[in-house]
Amino acid sequence: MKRKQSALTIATVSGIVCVAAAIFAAIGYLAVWLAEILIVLAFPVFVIALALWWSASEGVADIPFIGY
Amino acid sequence: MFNLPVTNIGGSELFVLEFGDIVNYFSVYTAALFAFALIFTALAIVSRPEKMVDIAFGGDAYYTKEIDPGLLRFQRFMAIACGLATLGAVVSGDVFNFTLFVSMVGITNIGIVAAYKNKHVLNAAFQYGIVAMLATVPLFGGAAIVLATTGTLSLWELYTAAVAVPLIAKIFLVLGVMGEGMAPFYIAKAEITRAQGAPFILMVHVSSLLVFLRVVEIVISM
Amino acid sequence: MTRPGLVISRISRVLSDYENLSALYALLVVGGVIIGIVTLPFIGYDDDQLYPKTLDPSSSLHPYDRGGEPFGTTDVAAQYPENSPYLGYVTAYLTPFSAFLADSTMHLGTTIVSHPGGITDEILYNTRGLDTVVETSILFVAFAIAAYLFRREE
Amino acid sequence: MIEYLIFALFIGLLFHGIHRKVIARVQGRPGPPIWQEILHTLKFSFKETWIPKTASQTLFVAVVLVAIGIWSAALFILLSGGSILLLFGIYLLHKIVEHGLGLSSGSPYGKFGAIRSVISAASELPLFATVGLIYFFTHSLMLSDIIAYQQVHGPLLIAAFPAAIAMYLVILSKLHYSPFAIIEAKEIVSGNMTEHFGIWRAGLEVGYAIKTYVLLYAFVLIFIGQLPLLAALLLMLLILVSLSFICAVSPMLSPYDTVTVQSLVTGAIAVYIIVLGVILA
Repeated sequence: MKRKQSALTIATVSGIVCVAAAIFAAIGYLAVWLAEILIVLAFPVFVIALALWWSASEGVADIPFIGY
Repeated sequence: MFNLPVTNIGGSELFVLEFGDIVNYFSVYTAALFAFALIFTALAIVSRPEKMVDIAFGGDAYYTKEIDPGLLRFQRFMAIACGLATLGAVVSGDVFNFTLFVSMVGITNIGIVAAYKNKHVLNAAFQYGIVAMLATVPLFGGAAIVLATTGTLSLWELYTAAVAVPLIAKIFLVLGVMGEGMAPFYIAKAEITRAQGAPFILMVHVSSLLVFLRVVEIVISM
Repeated sequence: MTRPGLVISRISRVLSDYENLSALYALLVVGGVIIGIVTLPFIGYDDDQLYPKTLDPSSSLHPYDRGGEPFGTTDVAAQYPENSPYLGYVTAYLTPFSAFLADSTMHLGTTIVSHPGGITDEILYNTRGLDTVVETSILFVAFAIAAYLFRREE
Repeated sequence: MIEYLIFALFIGLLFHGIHRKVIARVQGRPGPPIWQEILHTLKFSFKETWIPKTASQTLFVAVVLVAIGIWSAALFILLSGGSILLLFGIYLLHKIVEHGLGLSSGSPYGKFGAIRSVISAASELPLFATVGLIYFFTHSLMLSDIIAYQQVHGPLLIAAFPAAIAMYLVILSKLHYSPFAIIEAKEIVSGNMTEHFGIWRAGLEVGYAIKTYVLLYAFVLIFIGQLPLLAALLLMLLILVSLSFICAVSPMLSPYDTVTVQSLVTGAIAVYIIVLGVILA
């Protein structure tokens, strides 16, 4: 549950960074190259953290049967 | 004080780092290469090697290989040295300095795999070592021809239109980097990759690709 | 050894053997050298070399001269003299850190303590500091590999 | 900016789906629906995931992040008219990602994939020839200059036709199911991606989708010029379909044969550049 929470936090923060950088660059508040670097850094984190958040199980994990 | 003469190849100049006669520069291109090298050097510093799984054929048995801590430490040291040499090579503003860094890349690449105890890997590393040694001749030869014909080693001077670098110097530089980093022919390197220690073995590959990218920029700009 | 196959797979068979690697590389270098020999007559040399080529006994750069004016100004041709304010001195080049040391204390900041290449720097030339650092680093790495390989069984 | 990235991501995934569909139709199969790859990526992202115990954990995760990051950066380079040499650099970085994917897991199949990725490094050579030939014509490697050149002199596709072939070969090498895709051949399970399952695979699919978009778009920009977005997309689709036809009818080459084919093409273009240089000089 705790990991789910932290994944959500990371996803939210990096998502906000991406969107804010794009918006600020569009209205000329931020240099375009700086916004691009911010998005390049934040977007991969956002994708992985988002997936981690929605794939994290809420209950107790059961042990998968591997077959051996 | 310094103005990069060629900006239509690697982008505009961002930052200049002076070391006496050697003036390193960060253009968009070299800064990006520098960042790449930095990322993978950092990975070599922080990550532990993988445990290689071997399968016994004809059955379900599999086992993981042991990691020798001494070997691990040495490989990491060499990988970091390799990263530092790559960092130097990608931003160098001087032909001779660049060739020195490239030959250091070649030596550290050997160092990363030299201590690995596997006959097949060592055989490949030996062949690679021979080529890396041979390659210093065209590499430094290229730099020497540049100096002899133009009277300067500074890339800032060489990039200007007034200075003509002979074709043979360019060919030698590319051949030298190809030999040190093995950029296109990877036969020996592919066999080297069978060694354990992913983050460090990866550095072999990173360094050779980055110095190759750099020499392409240098040769086209000259 | 010659198995049947297309030309491509025959070439592939040669390429895939790393024993052929140095031969392959030699072939490329020979190709380069041939181009070099052909273009040799068209290459002009630059008379204005970066470093003086002839030995001048009166110069304090003279490698075998241990007398002379040790801290006097010498005629070193530097690409960027403005980067080496102490041109001609043995401390002509200092890394930013060792420049700080040299400024803040009387005991540190000579070339010898400023970086491992200090001594080589002093003997070779005064303007190309980073080169000597890299040269000695290469030696150091080579020694480290040899020492590790030699001692690892202990 | 971010909206364009998301757009490129979905178009890239859609292109992957179309690619599979065309291959299936050429081979007389019904094939999956074209949005299959989008569903695929979503499905992977919902799966439970962990990191294999044998893996080099930091590297295992970091390469996925790097894969997404470099191709996002490549897209921005295209948009801002940056240097195609840097694009070339990112393409080579992608090689390191493939390599790191396979090595980091410790799985023997991943290892085989990684070793094959090192072998197939020759696939970068045609790109080098492309860059050389383009510089020969435009005397600049900035994308904005190349586009400006084409507005004056017409598409480079005609002037620098061999370079276009080389770049076409490069894009072909990186597509799924291509004759050059030895690193993910099925005889080594999924090659270097074998151990990257669940969200790691979803992350990789995201990176690869942007990669496909960037490579196709770069081809259009470099060889045809600046077009309205819809026309560019249509052209990219046409190129993709032609690539899919090649993938559908050609068998996978043996690893070293891919090296030989790519090296020979590069050699031919190098000879072309030298001959052109001699004639024009």
